[in-house]
Amino acid sequence: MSVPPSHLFVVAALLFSIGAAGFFLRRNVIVVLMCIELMLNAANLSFLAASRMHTLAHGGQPDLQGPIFALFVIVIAAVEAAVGLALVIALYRNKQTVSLDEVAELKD
Amino acid sequence: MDSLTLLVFLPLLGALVVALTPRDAIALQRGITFTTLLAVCLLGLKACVGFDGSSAACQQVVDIPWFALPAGGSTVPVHFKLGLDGLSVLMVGLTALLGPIVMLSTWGHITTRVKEYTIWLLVMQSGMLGVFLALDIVLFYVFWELTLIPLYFMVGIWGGERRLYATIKFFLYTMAGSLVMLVGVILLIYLLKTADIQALTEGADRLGLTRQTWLFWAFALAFLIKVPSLPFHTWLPDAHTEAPTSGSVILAGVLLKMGTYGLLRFCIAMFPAAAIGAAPLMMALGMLGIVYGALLAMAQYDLKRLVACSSVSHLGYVLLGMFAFTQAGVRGSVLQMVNHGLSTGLLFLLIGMIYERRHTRMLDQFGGLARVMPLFALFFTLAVLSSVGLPGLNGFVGEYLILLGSFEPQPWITSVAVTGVIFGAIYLLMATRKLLYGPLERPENKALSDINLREVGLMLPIVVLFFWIGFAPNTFLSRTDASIDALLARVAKARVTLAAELPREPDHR
Amino acid sequence: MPPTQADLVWMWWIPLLPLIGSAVCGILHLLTLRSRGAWAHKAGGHGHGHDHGHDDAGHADHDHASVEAGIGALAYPVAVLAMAVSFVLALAAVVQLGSLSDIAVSIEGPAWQWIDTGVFPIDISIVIDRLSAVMVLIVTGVGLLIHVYAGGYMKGDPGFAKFFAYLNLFVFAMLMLVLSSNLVGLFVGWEGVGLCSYLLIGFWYEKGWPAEAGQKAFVMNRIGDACFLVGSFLLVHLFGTLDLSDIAGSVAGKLSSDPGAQFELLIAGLCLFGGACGKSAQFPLFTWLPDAMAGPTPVSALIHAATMVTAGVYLLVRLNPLFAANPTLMFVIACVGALTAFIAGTTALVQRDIKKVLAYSTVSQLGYMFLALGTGAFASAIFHLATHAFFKALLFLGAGSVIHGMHHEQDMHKMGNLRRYMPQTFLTFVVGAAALSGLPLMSGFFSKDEILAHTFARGGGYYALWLIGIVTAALTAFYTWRMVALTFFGPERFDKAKFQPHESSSLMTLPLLVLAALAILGGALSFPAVFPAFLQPEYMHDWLRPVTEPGVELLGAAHPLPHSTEWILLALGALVALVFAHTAFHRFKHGPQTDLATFERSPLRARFLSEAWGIDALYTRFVVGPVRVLGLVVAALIDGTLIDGFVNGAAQAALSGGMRLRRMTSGSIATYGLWMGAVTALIAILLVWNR
Amino acid sequence: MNPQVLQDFLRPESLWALAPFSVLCLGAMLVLLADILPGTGVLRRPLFLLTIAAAIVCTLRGFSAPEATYLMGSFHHSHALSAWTLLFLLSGLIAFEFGQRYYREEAAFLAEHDVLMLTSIAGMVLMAGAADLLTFFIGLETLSVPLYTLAAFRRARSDSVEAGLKYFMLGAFAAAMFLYGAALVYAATGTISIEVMRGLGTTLGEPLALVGFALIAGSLFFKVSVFPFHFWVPDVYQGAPTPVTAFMATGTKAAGFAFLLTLMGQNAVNGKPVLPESAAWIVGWIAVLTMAAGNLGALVQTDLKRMLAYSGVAHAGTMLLAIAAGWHDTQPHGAQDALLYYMAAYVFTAGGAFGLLAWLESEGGAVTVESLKGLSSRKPLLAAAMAVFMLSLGGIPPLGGFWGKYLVFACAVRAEMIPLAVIGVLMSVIALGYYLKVIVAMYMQPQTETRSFALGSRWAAAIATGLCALIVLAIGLMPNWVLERLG
Repeated sequence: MSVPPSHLFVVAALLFSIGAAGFFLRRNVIVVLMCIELMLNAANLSFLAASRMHTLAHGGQPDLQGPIFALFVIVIAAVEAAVGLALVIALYRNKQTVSLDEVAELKD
Repeated sequence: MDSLTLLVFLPLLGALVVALTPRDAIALQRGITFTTLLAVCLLGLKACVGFDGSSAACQQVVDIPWFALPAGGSTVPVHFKLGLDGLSVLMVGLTALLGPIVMLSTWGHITTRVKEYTIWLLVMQSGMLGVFLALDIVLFYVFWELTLIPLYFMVGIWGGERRLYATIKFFLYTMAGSLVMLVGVILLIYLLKTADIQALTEGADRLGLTRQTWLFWAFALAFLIKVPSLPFHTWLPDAHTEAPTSGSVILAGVLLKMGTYGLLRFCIAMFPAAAIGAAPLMMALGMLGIVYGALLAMAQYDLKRLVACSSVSHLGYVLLGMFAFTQAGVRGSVLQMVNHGLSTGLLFLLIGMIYERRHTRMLDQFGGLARVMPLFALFFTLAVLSSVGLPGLNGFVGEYLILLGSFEPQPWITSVAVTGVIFGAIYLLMATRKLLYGPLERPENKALSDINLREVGLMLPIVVLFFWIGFAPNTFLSRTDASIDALLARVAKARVTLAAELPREPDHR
Repeated sequence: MPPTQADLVWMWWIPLLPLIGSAVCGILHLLTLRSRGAWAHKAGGHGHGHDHGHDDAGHADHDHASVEAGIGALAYPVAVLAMAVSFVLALAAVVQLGSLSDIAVSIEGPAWQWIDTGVFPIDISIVIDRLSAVMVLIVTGVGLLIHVYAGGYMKGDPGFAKFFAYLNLFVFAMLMLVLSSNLVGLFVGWEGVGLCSYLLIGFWYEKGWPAEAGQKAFVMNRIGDACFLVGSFLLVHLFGTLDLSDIAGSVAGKLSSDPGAQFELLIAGLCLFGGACGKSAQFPLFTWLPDAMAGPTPVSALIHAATMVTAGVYLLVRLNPLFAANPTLMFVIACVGALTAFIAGTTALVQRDIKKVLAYSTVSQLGYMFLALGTGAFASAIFHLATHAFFKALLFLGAGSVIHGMHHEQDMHKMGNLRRYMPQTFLTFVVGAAALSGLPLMSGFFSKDEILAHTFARGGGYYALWLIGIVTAALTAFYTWRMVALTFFGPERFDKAKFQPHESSSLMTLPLLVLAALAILGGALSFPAVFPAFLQPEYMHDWLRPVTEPGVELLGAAHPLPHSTEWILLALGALVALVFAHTAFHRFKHGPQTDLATFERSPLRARFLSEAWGIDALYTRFVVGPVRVLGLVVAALIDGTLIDGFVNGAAQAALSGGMRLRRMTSGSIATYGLWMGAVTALIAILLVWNR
Repeated sequence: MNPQVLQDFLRPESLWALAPFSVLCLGAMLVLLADILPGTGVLRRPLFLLTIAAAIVCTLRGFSAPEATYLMGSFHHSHALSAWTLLFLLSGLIAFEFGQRYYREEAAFLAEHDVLMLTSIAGMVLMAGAADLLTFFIGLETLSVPLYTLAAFRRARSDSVEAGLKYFMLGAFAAAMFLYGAALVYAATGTISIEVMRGLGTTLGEPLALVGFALIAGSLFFKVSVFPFHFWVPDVYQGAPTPVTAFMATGTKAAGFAFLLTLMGQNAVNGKPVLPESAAWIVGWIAVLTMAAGNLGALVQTDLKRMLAYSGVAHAGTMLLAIAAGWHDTQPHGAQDALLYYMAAYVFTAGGAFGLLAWLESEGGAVTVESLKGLSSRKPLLAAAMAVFMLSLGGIPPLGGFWGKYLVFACAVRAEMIPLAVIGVLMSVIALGYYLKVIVAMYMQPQTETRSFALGSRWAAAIATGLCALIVLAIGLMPNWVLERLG
């Protein structure tokens, strides 16, 4: 017995929304970074779900586009995390804070 | 290299040479510029004299492929194509003639950053000549906009105290019009798959009336702003008042004519059907301009602003006659373009001279100058008389032809327009009186010195033309009539087709 | 057989000689400028203080720049010579015309192709028919005399050469006006004389008010000219030509061919009449003429009495069928004429300035001419035009001589008893006065009587006009002799210590004598019909018949008066003139007390009269003021506030829009992200919505 | 399947097609190496230039290569791609040249700077050539990640860091949106290859796909900075080191549009866009709004960098108009040609302009309208160049910018989007308002403030400025030089 793809999509959608909501609402850079990760994983999940769906549709002949995409996403998510954290450190060096409220000096 | 191409590029060449001179070699820069413009002037006049007025065809055509523009499936070749015809010949002559005159006048009032100024002057010259000579609509547009920049700098750098406001206003005002025209140009090229003005003129009546009307107004807007006609005229008094003398002369002498010329060359020649529909409105605009401009002028205390407002009035005549679609009317307005260029140009030159001596243009500062500056008085009176349209001078011929020509189609509008004859006399004579007559009271006026030989020399050609056009206008009219007949023939043809219920939609695409 | 155009080329010299003369004088003037600049500096200090720049200048540098003065003086012979020759040529032309068998014919010089309108060519051509013959002779003849006179009058004026340049130019323009065969050519002259009048009125511009008077004259003329233009366009529209004789010839045909043209003809007529009113100073456009007296007196004599102001009369006669076609229009013209005559007459009664009297009398006499035109007595109008040219020129020149002798004193109250000092002037002036006031057997007597007779003959509403006419005759006699009395009789009211009035030089008196002769004999041009045949009564009528015929036919000739009536009218005219002349003379020969009395008794009425019924004031209040205000309103409100307000408002709107946008750029990442998310969602919704 | 991939990859034409990308990656490694190995630091600049040069050579050769898809249909080589690549390289080159002697305290890390730049260019190439969503995503990240770092390159300065962080945060968010969108599209269509999708037809109309595309579009709009995805632009441009700004303003935008073209920029003649027609007007209106937002925003700026940033937004709007026209354009590659020309002009104009700012900043402090006053008398040539850039940005003939504008509006006109075109041109009147403000300051107003340093002489910058100005003028006078190399 297996979970039908549609459920996975719903979960993914939820994940994405939660991530987005976090991105809009949270002030701590680290937390926001994690929210972004959430969104990326939502994408991954739906990739895999979709791939599963298509696999079933094609009678078990595996559709690998989704998984491959997901793999790449995982890698790049790592890269982004690295760069992001580096930036956070730079920020902290300059301002001794990691709150996004402090990152609003450039504006009209 | 054939003359027309030379005509357009010689000034640019001169500008390049001037650019290479050291900053403070003022005499050299002036010398180069003057000689260049003089050469251009001679070339231009030669071209006009060589022009055969008996044929409506474009003459001395230069045609060099330039590049190709995509236009829906195919590409449209854009050419560097120049040529003279009856509509442009007088304008080219005028532009060429004014060049050296303007340059000579700068001796008096351009003393700082001469190098830049002369460069702009030269660029301006080739831009204006290009506008009148261009036979390719894209080329026309390029030149059209090219003329904006020099004046923008002239006013902005060497202008009066409100120069920045004036120059930006001028630039944006005219730009707004030009850009709408650009859309028109694009559409036209796309619809007719050609950029050659003659071909467009031939092909444009294949467009439906609705399309023609849209295009007509897209172009007309740009030109009406340039003319400037009511209610798009407010940039002109500011620009004129702030511009340095030579800038004003170019502006009044040539730039404004680009508008009226455009109306003839594009709005009427290409979209006759639409033009017929718009004619009453346009003539009404002209009439309004005549009266309105005059009233405006009456309320001015600054001599230069007064003359600027009078331009609105005078160009109202041109608009009026142009859309009368009668022989007399159109001829008159073509001639009136030249007349206005000469008389208003001369007025601005004179105002500049007095301003250089007295550093004010306020009428109440003057009075009785005729006593200390008799020669100045003579020229000023001549200029005034020419622009109030006194028989025997150029102004009359143009105005009379226009009124005569536009009375037939629009008696009422014309009858109102005739009052311009009265108003013109009122404000110009008022200015003359306040400037030249009355007791000579102010000591600083008593000390004024009469105009010198250079100044007389640079004004003389204009005065000669006053009388020439006044007494033998046919010399000039005869060069234009063939083309005008062709133009009117197109209008008449359009009338017929309109009467025979033109198809509402274009027959292609 | 009539001569061809080719062998009439010489006719061109009639107008061209004055033109050339003018050019030469102009150049001479330019040559004198060099020293004049210096003179200006020298005199500039004190010059403008004086009332009259010119003789002050005469003293100012007698020593200085005599060379230039010499050069300037050359202008006089040049100008006079030009006039003389063109007068002779004019005579020759008229003789040739007279010699032609067919009375209808005119002689025409070759035309100058001027403007090619594309529809029809506009030529400048000169044609002499019987009407223009009269005019040409008056213009060149009287003009010549006045030129001669001016030489004395303008002596020593710094603008001596310039003056003659203008004067010659005027003659040229006037000749173009009367010689042209088409409306445009006529208009060229029409405007040309206007210009010269403007320049000459403002000749002593440093005084200020002459310049203003000149401007006023030009503008008021321009009002007329605008009407003229519209009228001429209507004629083109109606007849497709501008040729005067063609138009005059085809009116009748037009009327019969389409009666619908009646209205357009009326309008055209009205417009042209309006033009004439401007030029000939008719009500309500006459106020410029009195002011025009600011010009040198010879100018007043030539332009504002003898020639230019009669251009309107000439025009109406020229196109007489056009006006005759519509009786109402004719009556309007007559009324305007009578009214003008009356108003001006009353005004002349109370003037103190001798030139003002003459000015208003001129207006009044012009009124008579228009009255004549209105009654269809075109020939009478021309007749009066001629005689008036003689005696009014004479009077003006006489007045000029007086003013000259009085060192530029124009107020009659400050004169008196001058007959002792300037006898010749006195004599000639009296002759002129007699002619003007229409004392029996003087030229004015006949011409005025003829007009009144014709008016009477018309009957109906014209009786009233006749009455006004006869009353005006009385006024005329009165103010004329008042003027004579105040000037030449009574106690001397000037300070002999300051100056001795002196007779003018023969240069000035000679023309006076000639004109006096003309003023006496002028009547011979057209004696009343009741005179014996050997006197060739109504000669002018016969002479002009080819021109006036069509008009008279259209209007229908008035049934001729019975001789008895005619005699009675003559007698009445004579009586009125004599009576009022006598009264006036006796009331004023002891000085201006009566005047002063009148002024004290009813200052209001006096002012009302002296200011020409306050019409000028009305203009200022109801025309000049409003126009000026309108200009200000347009400039300030419409242009400044409305249009520019919109333009600048657009710029402002853009800026404030930008400002509003600034606030959106808050710098907060979350907000930016929210925008992105929200709009992406919106796009998604829209896409799904529209699928 | 590996050998097959390898064979496919090793085919000469495939190698040539991918050459620019590979060269760039190789170059990046070499620069890195030169930095590590002792004593080879001096090779940094030559190596960079060499790499660019080599890449350019390969690209030029690529022009003649046939249009084909490589790497199992994930990389599409075309004439246009070479053109785009050329633009990326030039934009990078310009930024690099203006970067010379720009960084004072970061001098030690210039090698990283160069490496990052090369990698980023490589990313752009990948983006432009991407034939499926995955390749594009990899390209996108290869482009973005280095840029985040570059933006924050002056790490001692808080504004630089803030710029980097802002860009990164929003970039990551956009990336997430893209991914999720891609996932949905993949779910709906069962493929990630654009070519295949285009073939599908009706299934593209499914809500799921549409939502996916909307998300993808959103992320792209972010990259090309379109209203209201543009708010980051002024902030980041202002904070980032100016040469990097120049690079972002030109290169990144170009890359974004390159993929937008692959996604939507096709037209009636060669393959409909993947989005339904209803998108046309949505995109069109977004374009117009963008012009409005950009121009109005720029109008009220005094800091030139911000002003140019906003003007960049406005230009993005103009270019988006060409994309919007894609659905009904009757000209094969109409939008593509227009955008390529537009970008060609824009790379030199904006690149030059930002570069000049980078140079002028060395006078000390940010460049404002105030600080430019009297420049024409201080540095006539500099002022002239700046004037040329401004007028070209304003689209005044005969400068490059004009033809770009012409071609774009021509697309709109052909697609019967005339109202949008008219609004667009009127917008550029507003634009002239602030471009003229700069010229007014330089030429028509006297100097009011004196900066702390005199303007340092920089040959690299001077030459770059001169060349940019000349090219702007040249392609304005001879548009065919570019036009003929497009279609």
